[in-house]
Formats: sequence, structure tokens, C-alpha cells
Amino acid sequence: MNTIPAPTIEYGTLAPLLVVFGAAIIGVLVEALAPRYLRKAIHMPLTLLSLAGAFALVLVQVLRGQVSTTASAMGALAVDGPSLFIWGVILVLSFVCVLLINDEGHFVASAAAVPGSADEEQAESAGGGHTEVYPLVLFAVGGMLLFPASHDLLMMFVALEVMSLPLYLLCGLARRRRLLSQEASMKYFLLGAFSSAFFLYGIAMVYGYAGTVSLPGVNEALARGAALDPLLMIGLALLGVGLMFKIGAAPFQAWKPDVYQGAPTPITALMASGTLVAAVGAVMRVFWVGLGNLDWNWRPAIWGVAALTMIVGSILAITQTDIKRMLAYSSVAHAGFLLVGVMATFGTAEQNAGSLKAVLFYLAVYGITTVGAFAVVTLVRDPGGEAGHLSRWAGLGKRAPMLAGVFAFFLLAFAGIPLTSGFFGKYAVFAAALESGTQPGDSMGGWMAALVVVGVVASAIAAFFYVRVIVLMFFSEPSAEGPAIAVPSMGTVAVIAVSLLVTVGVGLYPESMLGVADDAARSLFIR
Amino acid sequence: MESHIAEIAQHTGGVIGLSWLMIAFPLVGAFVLLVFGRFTNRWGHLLGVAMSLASFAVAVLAFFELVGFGEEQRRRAVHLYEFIPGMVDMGLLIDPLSISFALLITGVGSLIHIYSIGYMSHDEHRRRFFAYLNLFVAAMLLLVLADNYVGLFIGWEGVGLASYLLIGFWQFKPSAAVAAKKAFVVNRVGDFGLLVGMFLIWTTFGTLAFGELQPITSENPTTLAIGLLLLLGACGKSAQLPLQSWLLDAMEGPTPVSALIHAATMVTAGVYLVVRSGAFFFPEGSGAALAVAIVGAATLLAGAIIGCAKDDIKKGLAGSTMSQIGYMMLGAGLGPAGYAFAIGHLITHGFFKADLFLGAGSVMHGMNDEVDMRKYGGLRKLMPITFATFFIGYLAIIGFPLLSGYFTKDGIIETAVHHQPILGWLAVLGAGITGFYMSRMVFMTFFGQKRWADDAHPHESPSVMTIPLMILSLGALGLGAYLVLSNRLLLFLAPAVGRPEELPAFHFTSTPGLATLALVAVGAAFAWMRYGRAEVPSVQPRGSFLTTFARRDLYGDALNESLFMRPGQWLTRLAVYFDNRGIDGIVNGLAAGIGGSSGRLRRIQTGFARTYALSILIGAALLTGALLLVGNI
Amino acid sequence: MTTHYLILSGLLFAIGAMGVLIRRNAIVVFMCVELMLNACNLAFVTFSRQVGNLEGQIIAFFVMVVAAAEVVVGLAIIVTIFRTRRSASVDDANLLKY
Amino acid sequence: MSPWLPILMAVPVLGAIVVALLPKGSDKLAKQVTLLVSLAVLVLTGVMAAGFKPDGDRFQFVAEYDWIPSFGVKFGVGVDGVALVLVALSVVLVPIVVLASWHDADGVKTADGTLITPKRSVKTYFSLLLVLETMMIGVFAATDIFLFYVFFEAMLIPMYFMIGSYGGAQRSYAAVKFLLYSLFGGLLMLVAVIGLYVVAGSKTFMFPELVGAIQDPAMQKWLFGGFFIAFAIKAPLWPVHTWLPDAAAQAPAGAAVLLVGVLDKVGTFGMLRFCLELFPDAAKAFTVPIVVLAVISIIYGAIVAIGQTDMKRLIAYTSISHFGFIVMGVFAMSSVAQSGAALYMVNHGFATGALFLAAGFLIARRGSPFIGDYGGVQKVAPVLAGFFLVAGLAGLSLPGLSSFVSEFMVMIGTYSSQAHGSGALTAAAVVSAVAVILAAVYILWMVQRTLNGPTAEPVKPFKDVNAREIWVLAPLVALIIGFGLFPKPLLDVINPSVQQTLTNVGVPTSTIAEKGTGQ
Repeated sequence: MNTIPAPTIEYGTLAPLLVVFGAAIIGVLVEALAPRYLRKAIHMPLTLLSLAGAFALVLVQVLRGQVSTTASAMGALAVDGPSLFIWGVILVLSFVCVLLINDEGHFVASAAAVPGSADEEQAESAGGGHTEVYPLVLFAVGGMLLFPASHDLLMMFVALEVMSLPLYLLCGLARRRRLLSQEASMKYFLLGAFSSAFFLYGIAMVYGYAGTVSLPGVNEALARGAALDPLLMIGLALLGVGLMFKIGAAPFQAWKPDVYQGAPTPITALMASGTLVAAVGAVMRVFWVGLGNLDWNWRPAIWGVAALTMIVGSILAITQTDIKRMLAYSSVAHAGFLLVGVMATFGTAEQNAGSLKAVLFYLAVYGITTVGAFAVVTLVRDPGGEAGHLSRWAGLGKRAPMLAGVFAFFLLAFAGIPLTSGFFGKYAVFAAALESGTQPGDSMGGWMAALVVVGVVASAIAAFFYVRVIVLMFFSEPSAEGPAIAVPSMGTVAVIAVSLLVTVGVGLYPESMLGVADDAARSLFIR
Repeated sequence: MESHIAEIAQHTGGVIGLSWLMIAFPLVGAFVLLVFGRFTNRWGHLLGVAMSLASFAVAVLAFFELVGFGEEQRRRAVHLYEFIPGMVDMGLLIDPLSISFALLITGVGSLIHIYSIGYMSHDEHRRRFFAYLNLFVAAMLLLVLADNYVGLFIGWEGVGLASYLLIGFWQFKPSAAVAAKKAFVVNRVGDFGLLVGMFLIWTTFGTLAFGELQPITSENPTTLAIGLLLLLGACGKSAQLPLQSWLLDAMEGPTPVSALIHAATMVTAGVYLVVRSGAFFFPEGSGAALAVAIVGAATLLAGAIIGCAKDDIKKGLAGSTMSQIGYMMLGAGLGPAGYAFAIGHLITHGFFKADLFLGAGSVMHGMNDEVDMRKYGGLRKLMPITFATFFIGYLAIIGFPLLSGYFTKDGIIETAVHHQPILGWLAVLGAGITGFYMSRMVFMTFFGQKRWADDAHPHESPSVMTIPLMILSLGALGLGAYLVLSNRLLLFLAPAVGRPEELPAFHFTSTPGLATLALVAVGAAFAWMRYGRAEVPSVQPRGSFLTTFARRDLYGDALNESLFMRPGQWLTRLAVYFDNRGIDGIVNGLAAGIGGSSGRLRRIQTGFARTYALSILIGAALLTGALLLVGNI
Repeated sequence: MTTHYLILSGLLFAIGAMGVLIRRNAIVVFMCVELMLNACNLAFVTFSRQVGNLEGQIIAFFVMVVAAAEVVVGLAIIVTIFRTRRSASVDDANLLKY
Repeated sequence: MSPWLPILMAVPVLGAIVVALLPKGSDKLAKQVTLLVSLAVLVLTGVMAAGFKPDGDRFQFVAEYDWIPSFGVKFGVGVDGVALVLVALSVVLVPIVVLASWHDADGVKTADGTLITPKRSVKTYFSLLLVLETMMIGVFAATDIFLFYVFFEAMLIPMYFMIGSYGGAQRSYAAVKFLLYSLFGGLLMLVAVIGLYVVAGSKTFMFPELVGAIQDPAMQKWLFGGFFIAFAIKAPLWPVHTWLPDAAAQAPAGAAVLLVGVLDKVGTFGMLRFCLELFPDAAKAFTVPIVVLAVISIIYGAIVAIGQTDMKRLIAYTSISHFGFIVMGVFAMSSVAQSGAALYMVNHGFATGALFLAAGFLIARRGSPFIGDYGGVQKVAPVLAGFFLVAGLAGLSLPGLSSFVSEFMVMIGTYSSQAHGSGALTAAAVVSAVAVILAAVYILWMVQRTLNGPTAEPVKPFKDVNAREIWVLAPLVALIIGFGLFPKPLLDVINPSVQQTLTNVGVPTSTIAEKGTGQ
């Protein structure tokens, strides 16, 4: 009679996760039990508190120096330095996104109601909006936390779904332009499900090769296995498809513009920041931890993906006419830049920590700038909702100089102009990539330099469309009846202010953020 | 020891030590007049004259101090300051050559300043005129006094600037503006030569100071190249072929300007340059010297021919100036033997040509600024002083015996016949032509019937104008004899430019001299027949092919236009087109290309979810393929 | 012989993928995705047998649960969009493009 | 550690913050504060420069603070002679530009009252100007290459806004072109900067420590390329020059002065300091092709300038020609030419500054940059015409004016350079000397058509210069004439650092005058 050994769960280490998920479940209960008029009043503090609490718990772990060096939860999760850093970033990003979400008017009162029908009017008049947004966001955030911390592929798949499913729904909840929102939701869902099937099949292949889905286990199997099994290669490719889809790398980027454009802007902000951070974290973990011994095989392929992503993202963004769509393509391009960092692996742990630091830093600064940019987008409104079309932004610099100035600053940060945080992010990954290319005996040397040059060219092209928006805002005469500038709520003001402060502050003195990223990266991923 | 050039001695005290004041006085004058502008309107011209006279006074004192030194001590260097550290020290070289020029410049310059008080009295911008004149004097003095090529060049361009400003003084006339620009640009062609010449001097000898260059006796390719480049510079400034075309147009400037700059001083700068560099780059009998002589001979003929056909009195005189400077260049191309005559002619020419120009100005002053000689005639009675002084100048320039021009020009001709017979005889021919065109000018202006318009009231000029004329005509009378007889000038200049192996003696009855006189007489007689005795038509007759040739300045402008200006304009247009469409076209095309590909690529994003799924599938296939491929390598 | 199962699994996966590409009806497309997931399950179970541990089988159960959750979310989305557009064709939803 | 340079950099940026925070409607105060701040910086720089010892250490007033230890980046500043004169150039030009731009943002009216540019934010303009000043000082003073790069790129932004917001009709096209061109070059340089750091492996960006760090010739060439392309775009060198005429023509005159007078100098300064000293072998290997490009720039810029119809474009093309001279001097590998090039950077700033500003005053009166719209200005505004003429003469390098000395030194130094045999460089110098003729053509052709001739009808109501405009132009003209006659103070400062550069490049420099070999 075999007894099943009781699993050991490191509650202290996993506390941030538990807090978020717990709050999410409480949120569901609130939806079920609390009266409609009370729900928001309960949800908002609950959500914010849980996120803040989780962040505090992350901080406690870091400050106490208790970063675990072994896998937790029976080898299912790895709450190592990078994970904690990513968690911290995601929690901050989602906290500010929740502040945006909290703003009135972004979400439909009743998603089920047909637009323009009596049902909708009734739901509108009942007020309150869709309060299930909050628990959905918490679930998604929980998934985001789980995703990069997964220590085995199964966990990763589950995390992927936990992260994605609420987002599919959230995308469809925009109050204005319902058709677009629903379409975004459906496309995201179908394509997400499609790609996660690939991911899953990839897991199956890898499992078939290695006999395990634990990442270190896979890596060990790779070290042992002499022959390069086609099974493994296919599995690897399919795993890659799932991950690349999530970060929106070309040629898997197609969903991004549509979804970013259609989704309610606070959710777009969450996806563009939190999801990207989580997904890149997961990519790093899979490729560095799980496939570290195979880097000679995957680096050329990722080289192509990274180059293609940067170029496609930059070029396609040029002719966009919708601000959110443009930012979506910008996000594609940035995914490419991040992949350049992902490729910067070395032989030694110390050097790897340098590359890891670069990517982590990039994620943090890019995420916060992105949220700020989308927060500005929420404020520029037409009667029918946000003024998405770029022509409506013409002359904004005269109408609302502060707002336009802040947005211009975010755009410059995206473009990587020095004295903004974005510059140091870009610098960090390019430097890491070049450094990894000059290792003795590294035949990727020239290739890495070439990739960086491609990245630089893409940056120059990308600068064009960022600059184009600035031209529109500042150098064009305002149209006769321009968009209204919504009076921002305290929350939105706070979001923009925080983003701006971080973008400026890190731009002037990146050392503090770099130091944190460095500490996080130094412990490296648990293997 | 072929060249006998004295060593340069450093000098700190005395008037020579203060010789920078010569430059400073007029410079201060120009500065005050320009900067304080309208405030100086009432007394500006007086300041200008005073500064010029002060400069003259310094020059005279410096001259006497210099003469006080022994012959071998007569090259005094005054160090001013370090200009380009390690390369050029700015300093002045006071030697017989430069002091001669300084005396001429400040002396004649002062007279012309005084004359201008009267001539420009009705011009509202008289103060500015004097500022420019002062600026010119300062620059010209720097040109001749500087002890190195860079200082010379600064003065060189400074006089170019003053010339530009003064030719274009009546800039509201488009013709004046064009003439000013043309003068400057053509001069710049010469400057190109001078500049490259300096590069070569520096590269070869490591110095640009006159005092550090060594006289040479034989030529090598480098010095030949330097010589030819300097000659190009000299041609520009001295209006020698092929860069002569600007001088005739330069007559757009007020007449005192023509007298001072385009006759007496600035245009002789080329001669100065050649003589100053003579020992270093134009040794006697060298190719470079021969080139100088050839250019001089060619120009003296060309200028004379042009002078024959001009009805504009100033242009006629301008042609004559070209021609006379041709003589000087010819002299300067003959080595130390010719230098003294060249400089002598330069000095006497300074007097008589200034006299002639100012006389012409006096005529114009009385004739409502009419310049067409066909509208003159019979003025000798109405303007007796002008006539008398002009006539002395006339006699001097045609080489009437015993007047200034006789001695100096004859010296050049004789030396030329001796050294370069062909060129020498061409110079004789030129003298004959001079006799013709100058006589023509005198007859058309002062003799014959009056042909002027009814509204003209010819009258004698005020004494502020006539007194300078009288002084100048005195110079035209006797200076030549003083300088040439007993080789006074030659011996004076010797420490600076060297002396010929045997001193020339002046023969009153040499063959070339007599031939010259004969030809001049023929020319003058011919002119009398055509313009003195015969009626002068007041409208220009068509004239023969040759006349047209001369009237068109020997087609020099036409040549320049078809060789340089039109191709230049085409080149410019082509370059602008290339820049806008070619280079910028590529840049904009690249941008448009990226934009266009973006516009096309975004069509791939069809909006159909199934297409997106297909792209994922294709991506998956590609990724798999890539990995399998890499795995198998 | 596990290879046969794997081939079957591959075929199922391919059929599912092709279905996603070919079919217009959102429900059918979604069913095809489910088919792909089940193909994965088959592969997991087969590999589990092949490599001799139970992980694959356990994973299959997880996948089923996830698939069920996906169904809930998916159907909700599809139903909403059907209510608005009166069409369940994925091709009709193409306002967002270029 | 000397606090001078950090203070110099801090004062303008603090001033910019003050100006930006002034309450609404205090435009006049904003201008006064800006002028005051820029004058204060000028005075401070003067005091600092007085303490510079030409024969002392190469870098003086050195200050080093840790900035980003993780990247090995320091906030390292210090000036050598060349940097010092360029800093001085910047701080001299800024107050002049402030005065010149006094009304540029107020909405410019022509003499007959038509509005050329509408009213725009005055405070923004002047705070941008002050921010730019900080960056200009920083870029020349940076001894840390990363810091240099940061300023090199960041400078684009205030200038971008100054062109784009305050410029002429085509301003946004010009601004974007300017930004993208420069950014592209800058990004290539970024790759090279990283490459330098990585390959040198010394974990520092400090310039003195990186001199001689790269030995591999092939690597030198790659990195040199990255730096050089960035600097060539900035300078700008043919064929990557086409952004300059657009930017300069569209920018308000003051911004154009800073753009052409200072910002572009960063390119030639960078070539002199970084391209040469960090990658001496590559620099020597590429000397001839680069000098060829420089000569093409000289002649081509001059020819295209002749054909321009727009004054500001014309001036821009003349600058392209002049930058050709500077680049030629930098790469001629002789100390005379290099000193000349460094001196040229300063002189060109004054000369072109004066020309742009005088042209700007003309344009502000007439409302048109087209030469054909003028005529006879001399008659109605003689003083302005005089300034314009002097500035133009400085532009054609008239001896006695400052640009002549530098142009002469560049040409003669190139001609006599012993590098590469002498053939190629000698020929280059001779060909470039043709530009003295072309320069006369383009300047005087413009002068003739604008100042001379009968006064055009729209020109008649022109007023002559007012006191403000005199205060703008007179100092520049004084500097042009002063340094034209007495360039020694600048050269004394420049020469030692040029010697140092050439020593690092490995060119023998016995004396400034490579005395001729004699014949």
C-alpha cells in the first residue's frame, strides 16, 4: 500500500501568489453575494490591497534576504531572484493598471447585452458597470505571476491559461465600440487557444523526449541525450510558437494590433505591460533553464525571429492611423528588442546574470512607460469614446500642452532617446547581446553584432512613427473641434505621474533600478 | 651673391619702429567713420584726409630714417606680433621697395583724398566714401609693408575688398553692383594662384617670411611652379591677361577710386608681388620671369588696343592702365635690370595716371557726369587748369621726351629689347599705339567742336580738386628724370631687390628709344587726322571688324562667358538638381520606400482571424524547419 | 507500438489545425482547437507509456480541466458576439484590420 | 575634482526650469531671465577659461562622479584646448541667440505688417534654449564616451522642438528629417560605443583610458565606421548632408545658428577626438577616402550654394562647404591642418552665426527667405546691410577675418602633410582652394541681389537695425575681426591638445611647422 507523501508547500515563499489568488476568489464571492451597489466599493480596496500586499510580501522576501535557492511547491515553482523581480514589476504594473481600470466609463455595464438594446440601457441606468472586472484582473495577474515562475512545463501551461482566460474576457468588456471589443475578444481567444494547443503539443513532444516536464529535468536530458531527436526539435519549435505568440513576436504578432486596439484601454495597458513582462520571463526560463544546453540550436532560430519581429513591428507601425494600434506595433518591436536580450547567453553564470539584468531592467522600464502612455490615451476623448484616430491628436500640444508633453516624453522613451529610461533599456540589451557575441570561440559573434545593427536600424525606423505623433501633436495646427481632454481622475493622474517619474528618474539615474535588477539577476534562475 | 639682397635687420625704435602707425592711422579713420556712422557725417571727410596725411607724414619720416642707414642696412624688420604661432609672425619690412610704395600710396592717396572732398561733395554718402578710401589705404600699406606672404595676402584681399566696396559705391546702379562683384571674383581666381603658391612655398621652404627665403640663382621645377602661381595672383590684381576683364568694368566706381585704386596703386600690387618675390622665384632669365614678361607684353598691347576704341573716357584710361601695367610687368620679368624701371614706371605712372583720371573726373564733374568723349569737345578753354594738367599727364604717358613717362617707359623698353628683343619691340609698338589712343582722347575731349548737350554747363572745378591735379602734374613732369637719371631709384632699391651686374646708362639716342618716339609721333599724328582735324561724330560709328574687336575688349568677356560663366551656370543648375532629386531623392525615396512597404505589408493584416491562424501555422512550420535544419548541421 | 498512437495524435492535431484554418463557424473552429488539445492528450498518454512514468497521464487530466475552463470562456465570448452580430462566422468579425 | 564644468552645466538647466515654471503671461520676464542666465554662464565660462593652462594637463577642470556603475559609466567631464574653445563658442553664441530670438516666438510680423509665424509659447522656446545650452556644454566637456553619447543624442530633442514648433512652413518635414538622420547615425554610433566597451574589456567608458585600447585593425575599422558615420551625418559631410539645408532653412534664425554653429561641430569635434585617437590605424587607413569626401563637400557645397534661391539654404550649403574644410583638416594628419580645423570650428560658428542672424533680420522684415524678393537693402538699411556684408565676407574667408586664418591653416597643412605620400593630400588642398573662388561667387551673388541694385518696392519700408539687433551682431563682428587679426589666443589653447591628438594617432609632430625639406 503506497502512501502518497504529503506535498510540502513553502507558504512563506508563495505568499504573494496566494494573496492574489485568494483575493480573486474573494472577489468572485463578492460578485455572488454582495449587493450590486456595494460591489465596487468592496472590490476596489480589496484588489488594490491584495496587490499592494503581495508586493509587500515580495519585498519582505527580498529585504530579508530569503530568496529561495531551490524550487518550491514540490518542484513546481521557482521563486528565485528573477521571479521575485518580475513579480514585483508585475504587481506594480497591475496596481497602476487597476487604478486606470477603476476610472469610470471604460467598461460595459452588461457584456451580455446587445449594443443599443433595451437591455443595455437598463444595465447602464442600473450603474456600477461590470464589477467582475476586478476578480478577473486578479486572476489574470495571478496567472502572470505564475507563468514566469513555473518550474515545469505543465505548471507553465496552466499558468498560461490562468493568465489568458480572464484576459480574453476582459478584452470584450469595452463600453464604447462594443463590436470592436467583442471582435478583439474573439480573435484573442481563438488565436490564443490555437497557439496554446501548439504549446501543449510541444510540451508533449519534449516530455516524450525527456520523460519529464520539469525544466531542469529536460535540461539534464538534453545534456545526456547525444542524438538530436527530431521529436525534440519539433517539440522545441512548438513550445516556441506558444511563447512567441504570447510576447507577440513575428510571425506570431498578428493578434496584437487587433486585440490592443479593440480591448478597453486599461486592459490593453495591462496586456502590454504585465502580460509582456510575464511572457518574457517565461521565455527566459524555458530557453535558459529548460533548454540551456541546447542554445546552439535555438539561438539561430530566435535570431531570425528577433530580427523579423523588430523589423516587422517598426515598419508596420509607420502607416498606422490608430494610436493604440500604433502602440501595439511598437510593442511588437519592443518584443523584438527583448528577444535580442534573451539571446545574450554566455558560458558563465556571472555573464548570464549581466544579460538577465539587462532584460529585467528593460521589462521594468518598458512596462511602466507603456502603462503611462495608455493612461494618456484614455484621456483624449471623442463623443464616441477615446479619440483613437491619430488625426484627432493633431494640435494636442496647443490644446493640452502638459498632457501632450508627457505623452511626447513617453514616446521618446519608447524611441530610446537618451535621458529617458527607454534608452538605458535598449542600451542594456544591446550591450548584453554584443558582449555575448564576443566570447572567445563564440561563432555567433558577428551574428550578434549584425542582430544589434538590425535592432538599431529598426530603432531608427521606429523613431519615425513616434516622432510622427509628436509632429502631429506639436507641429500641426489643431483641428476646429478637437477631441475633448477628459478631466483625469485622481487614479489616472497618479498613474501618469508615477510612470513619468519612473521614466524620468530612471532616465537620469538608472543605477537604482539597475541595482535592483542586478541583485535579482545575480541569483540567476534556479536550475 | 648674385642678387645682392641685403640681410634684414631687426628694428625696434625710431620712426621705423612706429611704422605700423602708417597702417593704423587710416584704419582708425575707417573704423571711426564706419562705426560712428551718421555722427561723423559733417567732418568725416576731413578725418579721412587727416588720417591719410598722417600716414604720409609717417612714411616720409620713415623714409628719411631709412635713408640714414647705410646701404646694406636698409632692410629693417619691425616685429609686431605672433600671428599664427609657429607659422607666421606678423611684422613689417621697411626697405627701399616698400617705402617707395608707401610714399606713393600715402602721397598720391592723400592728394586723391583731398580731391575727393570736392568731387564727392554732393554725394550723401561722402563719409562712407572716405571710410572706404581710408580702409583701402590701410590695406594697401599692409600689402606693401608686410614682411611675409600672409600679411601681404591679407592686405591683398583688403584692397580687393576696398576696391569691391568702391566700385560698387553707387551700388543702386545694377551695373556697379555687377562690376564690383566681377572684380572681386576675377581677383579671387588670381588669389587661388597666390594661395597655392604660398602652400608650395611653405611646404618647400618651411617659411612664408621674405626675410627667411633665400635668393636663388637658378630655377628648379618647384620655384618655377611657385613663380607661375604667384604670377597668376599678380595677373588677377594687376588686370593682366588673362584676368584683365574686371578692370574696365571697375570704372563704374567714382573717378577718384579709378585714379587711386584702379590706376595708381592697387593694380600695381601684382608688380610689387613679382618684384618682391623676384629674387626668390623669378631669377633673371628663368622661365617664370619669362612668363611674367610675356604676360606683360601681351597685356600692354591688349590694353593699348582696347584703349583705342573706347569712347568712355574712363574706360579708355582703364585700357591705358592695363597697358601701362603691362609695361611694368614686362620690366618686372627682366630681372634686377628691369625692376628699377618697372618700379620707376610704377611710381611715375602713379602720378600721371592719377593726374589723367582726376582730370577726367574734373571733366565729368563739369559735364554732369557725362563720360562719353563723343559728347565732349573743345573743353580746353572752359577748363584751362584741368586741360593743362591733363595735357601734362598726356605728354608723360606717351613718353614725350624729358617728361616722367619718357624716362621710365623708355628704360623698360630698352632693357626689354636688350634681354628679350621680341617682347621689347612689341613694347615699342605698344608705345606707338599709346601715342594714338591718348592723343585721340585729348583731341576728342579738349579740342574740336563742342558736342555736349544743351543742359551741360561745363565749368572749371573748385580748387580743392585742381590743386591736387597741379601737384600730380608736377610729378608727371619731373619725377621720371629724377628717378632714372644717374640710376637714383635703381641704387636706392638695390638692397631690396638686388642690382644688375652692370648699371644701365640712359641713352637719349638709342635705337629703340628713337623708334619709340617715331612711332608715338606717327600715332599722335594719325589721331590728329582722325579726331583733331576731322569732325568727330557724336554717335559712335559702326566701325570695322577690328574696331568692334577692340570695343568688345578683345572678346575677353565673351570668352569668359562662354568658357566659364555659362558652363558654370549649367553646372550649378545640374548640381542643385542632383542634390534635390539625386541625393535627397534617394533619402526621401528610402523613406517613401519604407513607408510604402509598410503600407503594403499592413494589408497582410487582413482582419480575418483565420488568416492570422494561418500565419501562426506557417510560423510554426518555419520555426520547426529552422530548428531541424540547425540540428542537422 | 506507441508510434501508431503518436501518428494518430499527429493526425488529429493536424486535422484540428486545418479545421481552424478552414472552418468559418466560430463554434466549429473552437471545437477544432479542442480537438488539438485532445490530440495532445493522446500524445501525453502515449509518451507516458513510452517513457514509463505517470506524469503524462496526470498532465492529460490537467489539460482536460483547462480545456473545460476554456470552453466556458470561449462559449461566453462566442455567444456574446453572436448576439450582437447575429452571426457566428469568424470571418464576419473583421472590423479590426491593417 | 573641479566643480567648474558641473556648475556650468547646471546653471542653464536650472534656469530652464525657472523659466518653464514662470506664471502665464510673463513672457518678457522669461526672456530676461534667459538672457541673464546665459550671460551668467558666459561670465562663469570666462572666469573658468582664464584658469586654463595651455601647457598643463591635457584635460583640465576634470570632474568625475559615478553615474551608472553597473554599466561602468561615469559622469566624467573635463576640457582640453579644443573642447574649451568649443564650450566657449557655445556659451558666447547662446546669449546672442537669445537676443536675436527675442521676438521669434511672439509672432513675427514683416515690415508691412503681415504675420509670418503665429504666436507660440515663449517660455518653452527659451527653456529649450537653455536646456540645449547645458547639453552643448556637456557634449564638449564629456570625457566619458557614454556621457558624450548621451548628450550627443539628447541634444537632438530640444533642437527638434525648436525647429518643429518655431520654424517655417516646412518645419515638420525638416524637423523630422533632421531628427531621423541624426538619430540613425547616433544609433550606429551607439553600437560602436558598446563595441568599444566590450572589445576593450576595460569596463570603463573614460576616454583617456580607452585611447589605444583597441589594437585589432579589423575591429578598429568597424568601430571607426560606426563613429564616423554618426559624425559625418552630424557634420554634415557629403553625401549625407541633405538634412542640413532643410533644417537650417526652416529653423528660426537663432536655432539655425546653434544648429550649424554648435551642434554640427559635435560631428567634427567627435572625428578629431574619438575617430582619430581611439582608432588611429583605421583613421590612417581611411584618410584618403575621407579627404576625398571632404573635398567633394567643399566644392559641391559651394556649387550648390551658388544655385540656391533661399538665403538660409544658401548659408546652409556654404556651411557644408566649410565643414568639408574642417573634415579635411582633421584627417590631414598634420598639426597645422588640425589646429586650423579646430580653429575653423570656432570661427565658422561666429561667421555663420552672424550670417544667419543678419539674414534672419532681413527675413523678419520682409517675410520671405527668397533672395529674389529683395534688392537694394543697402539704401534703406545701410547698417544692417553692412553687418550682412561683413558676415558674408567672413563666410567667404576674407583675409583679415577669422575664417581666413583657419581655412588657410587647413589648406596649407593639408597641402604640406607628409601623410600618405603627399600626392593625394596635396591634390586635395589644391582642389579645395578652388572654393575660394566659388565662395566669392556665392556670397557676392547673394549680396548683389539682396543689398545692391534699385530698392525693391517691398523693401522700401525696411527700418534699419535697432539697438537689440546691434547688440546681436556687433559682438559677432567684433569677434570675427578680432580673431581674424589676432588668432593667437585661440591657437595657443588649441595647439597643445592637437599635438596630443596627433601623438596618440602616432603622427610625428616635431613642431607645429613641419619645416620644409628644402629643395
